[in-house]
Amino acid sequence: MKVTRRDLLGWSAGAAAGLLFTPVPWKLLDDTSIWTQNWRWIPQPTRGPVEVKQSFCTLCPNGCGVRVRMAAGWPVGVAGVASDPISRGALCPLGFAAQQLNWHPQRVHTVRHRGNSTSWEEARVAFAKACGEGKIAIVDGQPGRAASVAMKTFVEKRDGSYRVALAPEAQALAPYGAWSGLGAIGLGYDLENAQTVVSFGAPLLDGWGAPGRFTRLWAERAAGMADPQLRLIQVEAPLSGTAVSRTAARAWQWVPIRAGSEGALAAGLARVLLDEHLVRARGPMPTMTAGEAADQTGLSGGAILDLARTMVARPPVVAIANDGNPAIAALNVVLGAVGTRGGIVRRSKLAESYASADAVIGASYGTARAVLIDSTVPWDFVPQTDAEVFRFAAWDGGAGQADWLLPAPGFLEELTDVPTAPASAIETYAVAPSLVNAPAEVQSAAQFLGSIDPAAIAVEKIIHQRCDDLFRGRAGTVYGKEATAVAKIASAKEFEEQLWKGAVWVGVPPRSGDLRCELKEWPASGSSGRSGNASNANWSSAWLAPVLPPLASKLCQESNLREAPVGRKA
Amino acid sequence: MNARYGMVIDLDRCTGCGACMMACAAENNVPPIPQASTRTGVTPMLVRQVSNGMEGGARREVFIPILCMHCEHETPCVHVCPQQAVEVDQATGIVMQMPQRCLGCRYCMTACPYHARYFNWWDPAWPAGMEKSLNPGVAVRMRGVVEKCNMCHGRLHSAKEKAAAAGKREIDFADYVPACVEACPTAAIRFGNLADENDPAARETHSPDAFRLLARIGTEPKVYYKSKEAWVKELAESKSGRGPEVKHG
Amino acid sequence: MSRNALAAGLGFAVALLCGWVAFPRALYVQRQQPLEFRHKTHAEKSGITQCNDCHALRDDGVFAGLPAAATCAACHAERMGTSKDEAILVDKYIKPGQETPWLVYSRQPANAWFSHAIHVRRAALACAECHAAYGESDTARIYELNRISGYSRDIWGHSMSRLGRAPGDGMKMGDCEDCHRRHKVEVGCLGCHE
Amino acid sequence: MASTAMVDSRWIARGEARTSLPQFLLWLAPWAIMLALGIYAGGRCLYYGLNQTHLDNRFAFGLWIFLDLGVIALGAGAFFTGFLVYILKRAELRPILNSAVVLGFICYSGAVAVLMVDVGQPLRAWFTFWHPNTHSMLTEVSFCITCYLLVLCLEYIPILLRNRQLRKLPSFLVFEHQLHKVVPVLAGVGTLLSFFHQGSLGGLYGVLRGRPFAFREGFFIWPSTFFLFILSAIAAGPSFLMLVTALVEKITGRRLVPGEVLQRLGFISGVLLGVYVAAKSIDTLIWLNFTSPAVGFAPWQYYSYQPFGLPILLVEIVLFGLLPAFLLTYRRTAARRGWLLSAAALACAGVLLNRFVMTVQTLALPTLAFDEFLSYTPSWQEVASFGGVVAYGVIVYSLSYRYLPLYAPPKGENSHVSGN
Repeated sequence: MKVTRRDLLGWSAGAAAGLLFTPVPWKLLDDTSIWTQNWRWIPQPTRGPVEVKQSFCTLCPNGCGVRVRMAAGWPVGVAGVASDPISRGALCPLGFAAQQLNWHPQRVHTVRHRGNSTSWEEARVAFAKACGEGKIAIVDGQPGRAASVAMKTFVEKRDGSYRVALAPEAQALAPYGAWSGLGAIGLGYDLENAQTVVSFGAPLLDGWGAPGRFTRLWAERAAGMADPQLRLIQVEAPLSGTAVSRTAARAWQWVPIRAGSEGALAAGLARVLLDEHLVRARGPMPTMTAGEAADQTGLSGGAILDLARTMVARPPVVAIANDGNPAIAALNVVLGAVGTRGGIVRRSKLAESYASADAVIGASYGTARAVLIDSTVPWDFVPQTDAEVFRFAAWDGGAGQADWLLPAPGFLEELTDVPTAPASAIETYAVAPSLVNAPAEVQSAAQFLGSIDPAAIAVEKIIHQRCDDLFRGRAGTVYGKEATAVAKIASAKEFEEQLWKGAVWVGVPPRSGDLRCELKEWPASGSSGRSGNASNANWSSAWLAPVLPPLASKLCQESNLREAPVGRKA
Repeated sequence: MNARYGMVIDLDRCTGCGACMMACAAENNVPPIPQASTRTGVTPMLVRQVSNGMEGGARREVFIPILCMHCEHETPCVHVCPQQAVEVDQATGIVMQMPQRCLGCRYCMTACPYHARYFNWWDPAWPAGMEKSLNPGVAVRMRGVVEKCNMCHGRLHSAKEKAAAAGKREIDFADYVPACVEACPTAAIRFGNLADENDPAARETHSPDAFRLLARIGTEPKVYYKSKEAWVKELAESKSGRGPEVKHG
Repeated sequence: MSRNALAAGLGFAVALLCGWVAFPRALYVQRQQPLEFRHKTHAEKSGITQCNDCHALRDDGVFAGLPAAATCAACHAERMGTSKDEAILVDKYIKPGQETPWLVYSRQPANAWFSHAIHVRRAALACAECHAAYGESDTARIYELNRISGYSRDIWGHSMSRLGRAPGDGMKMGDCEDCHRRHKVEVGCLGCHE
Repeated sequence: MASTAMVDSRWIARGEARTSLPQFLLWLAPWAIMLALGIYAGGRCLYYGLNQTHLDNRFAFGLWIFLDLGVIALGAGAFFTGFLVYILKRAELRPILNSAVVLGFICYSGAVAVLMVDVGQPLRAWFTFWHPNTHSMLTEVSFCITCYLLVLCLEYIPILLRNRQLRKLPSFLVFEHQLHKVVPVLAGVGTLLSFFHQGSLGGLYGVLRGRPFAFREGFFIWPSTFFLFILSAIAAGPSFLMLVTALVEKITGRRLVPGEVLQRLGFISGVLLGVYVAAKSIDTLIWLNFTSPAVGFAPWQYYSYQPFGLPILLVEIVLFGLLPAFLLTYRRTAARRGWLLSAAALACAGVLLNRFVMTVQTLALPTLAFDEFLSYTPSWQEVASFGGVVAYGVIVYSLSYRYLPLYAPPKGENSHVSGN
């Protein structure tokens, strides 16, 4: 029999009806929608046991305590540690996404020599050769660590030079170091006891020192108070247009001046303070008159006088520079803020005997044959030398132009110790155990040197030694779950164990009078190294994060809150 | 006993550092999409910078963290969603967005006066290997759905589980702290159960300095703000509509 | 007219046949477990009687799921028999310290959050209420993967029509909701979704 | 070619003169290209996601939603004419009925197609029917539009089956005969459904208490916009019908319906438009003086942002409202074809402008004090898909006109039986 068109029509009508009585349409509807809920190309978190571990973030010299949530052995979340006396539970924005850094596209994975990838062996041979041929220099970004000691002993054996790159907070203290002959390391601001703080462009509320330090002080003693216990006066030029920096925006008082006239204002203020006898005559008389200062800063003479009066109205007062500007240091001398409570102080030196450095990075490298730069040195630093440069780096944030680029351990991949944070008034010491196994291809500078000089002491040993010394010093307190005086701790072993568990050793408070700066005449206004204000891009101290975690770049793109840091890849 | 979780954000304490935004994004596995802009990104917690429009020493700026306000009454997004992808959770008062139910019509986004809802314009993606750093407590959202602040419900889950394992009914409140609250270095964001009169946060909502954004609309947000500065309080009710000038990135 | 009806009827029948017989075979792909596992034998021979002897809660209350190779190694550090599965277990997984890539019948997607602690400790539900009597099973049955959704067939349940299912057969959201309704436990979306 | 022409002619209704096949294809070609481009653009949006558009978190609705609201308003002619013919027994409108149905079908199917591209997860769209949120205006819209689209299909089928070739199938004839009996019922159902979704489309914005520019108080659960949308739709629908008819007459150069039909449509349109304008004005006054101030929004602030100044409101009410209402109802102007049609055009423009204001201006205006006034320009993908829908409409209508008796005055009820 012949199948007609009509039959086909009837058949398909029947089939269509029949299909409705099968699971086909309904199951397909259900499964396709489930498919859209679990698209295979969408990354899924790893399944596995979750545990919380404690260590310290060493991306910048402040070394804040971190509580790290680990899933299946990988860090998946970072938070602060409330019991940590340095950070007091606070972290900078970057800290909260630091767990991403180890997978950053710019992570350095291979040894590179002038752009071509090569082996550790090659690098080792080249460096050993350089050591044989001439003087070497090593630059350290976080002085005072066990690794610093390893590096220092290595250069001293070969009478090379050991340099440190100071954090901006510490750079600002350099003049006092020079005038007192104590060196920049070991000095700090006693902000905890200050009542009036005059910041000359220092981003006090935006990544100055450990985020948990001044920001917390400000929040507790100033925020939202008409007459705060801690008066923050921000002297700073406006940012582009009418915008102001975060610190200026939230300060008790903002004094807008012409960019770069911080030194002039400092001189003007000192002049007024002395002329008006607002301070007991101390220190040098600036040559600059208040009038000249007014012209340069764009403030009225009256405004400068008012500012001077406000400054001394609520002592102790301290002026904070954003760079090594000697004029502002001199102003502190005039204010009598040097070596006194609430001013610039000299820390106890129980642990810091290790930290002395030959020179800061500014100095010339003379005839150095090779310069080794530790991964802790900021990315924008390129040594002014034709020596062969060995650059350790976990992330390639522009360090590529060094002759040798050497992959260093990333976030929480390396055991290190955490010395006192820059500009801190109190000495601290902590141990930051590594929580993640570093990839096979990375090596720290200390390990590298150890592989060249068999006599070198391993970092673990040095840390053990320092714990031992601190314990035998019997001074200070250990802040773990609760605070315990070192004197009350039974054994060096117990002391060390506590530190390995994340406790922080805190030294004795500074004594006034330990720091003296005799200054005959007003210093020639030093060149302001970094400009007064670092714009809202300021990522904590510009020191931090060579390469931003993707979430930080996201914050830059998707909100108006921060621009991508200048000169750094976002 | 039903909780009503909410927040009080002290704007006088906010320095606009952005830690809350970062912690929020990390906790909730928000993807860092390179193509995204200020209007196509996903920022469940977004800090906005507003100035009083003055210049020189008289200029004041304030940072306002904007997140889902978890409106209690006539919740705009809940009413408009055609397929119940949004609900006010009875037990917690959290306004809950269900990306797996959402069909991406974006009607809720037009309904929200706070612009606290975000659409996933792109497939989520991370640099190779970085998915290992994803938080296992929160599912990654797919392209084409709306998301917003769910008050770190992942943390609420772990708190519940911990309580259950210990044989307790109620969670230990210390176990449940949203990421932004935990992250704020100045403790400007306080989180609490507004239904509990003894809760410090609940008490703060009664302070004369406390206010809510667009309260006149009558949606009873459970996110309060606090400031002693008059001009900041005026921002709450957008009287003129043309508010103070906003900083552009 | 009758001829039309005949044609239609034929079409109807063919549709039913395809829909109920061919379609399920096409939709699910069958997978073998890496090796044979007998709950029964373990219960009888090794005196492991409680489910949570192997499937335990961690201290933080999170369910550990399938036991890690280490747990198996407690007994199976060396071959305990001559079966080829024993050989696979010991040589392929335990000795090299590899986890056994079990195919989990009841695996839910990442967006579903289920707390064993809450259901077992607080609500005191028996494992079988959701996992049926798999604890007494004498074989590691075939794992069926839904080609489209990527789910295990156990989520939908074995009857395609989902009618007259045995308790513990099927783990769709609706099944959770039914049980919650029966026990009068109110949880919003937030209760079970991430 | 000749043979194809032969085949083609066999499909054209007896006694109907149509242009030659080549000329017809020539006419279709550009539209076909436009449609293809639209499909490509839509495909991109489905495959790559909505990042293909220039929509964003703040401008979550854009050109497409405007298109949906627009065409659905214009498509209202379909149900309303059906309503007039079958329920109110206005037989004189019968000649235009088929054309109305086809137009309605085009508008609604087009709108649904665009919606499927506009949502981020079309494969989950059915959740709306499985887990409906009964409080949501959008649920109401989805249900009504889907159902009404089915109704339109059912209304379209008999017209389709009147095709010269298809009539040859007896079973189809029977089917059509049966369908024809229920058409009045369908018209009734359609009217009901349409009333509801036209309204709920208005409600869509009226309920947004978060958007004081759109929010309106209302009666029972429906905000005033619910009723305004119904009114404006049934006012503009007939005008659109007139325009299309006139356009077809112009293109084909043939008189399709008696002039008084158009006039009658125009009169109905005009009267309704008048009512609408009155209602709209009252609503606007209430909103400006009570609703909006109540939530702290100064009445005039909405119009302080260019280009959405006060003129836009006046244009909508006076130029696109009062004026056409007058022209369509005043005997002297209504008698003049030119006046009649331009008035109809104004009326359509009015309803489109209203939909535009409701969608775009609502989103552009700030709500928080520190919001900016936003702008948005659609991406080529959005524009192309928009064009695709237009092209789709033209093509479907052209084919229907060529092969179906769109304007054929219907013979007696059993005429089609005598057909074979």
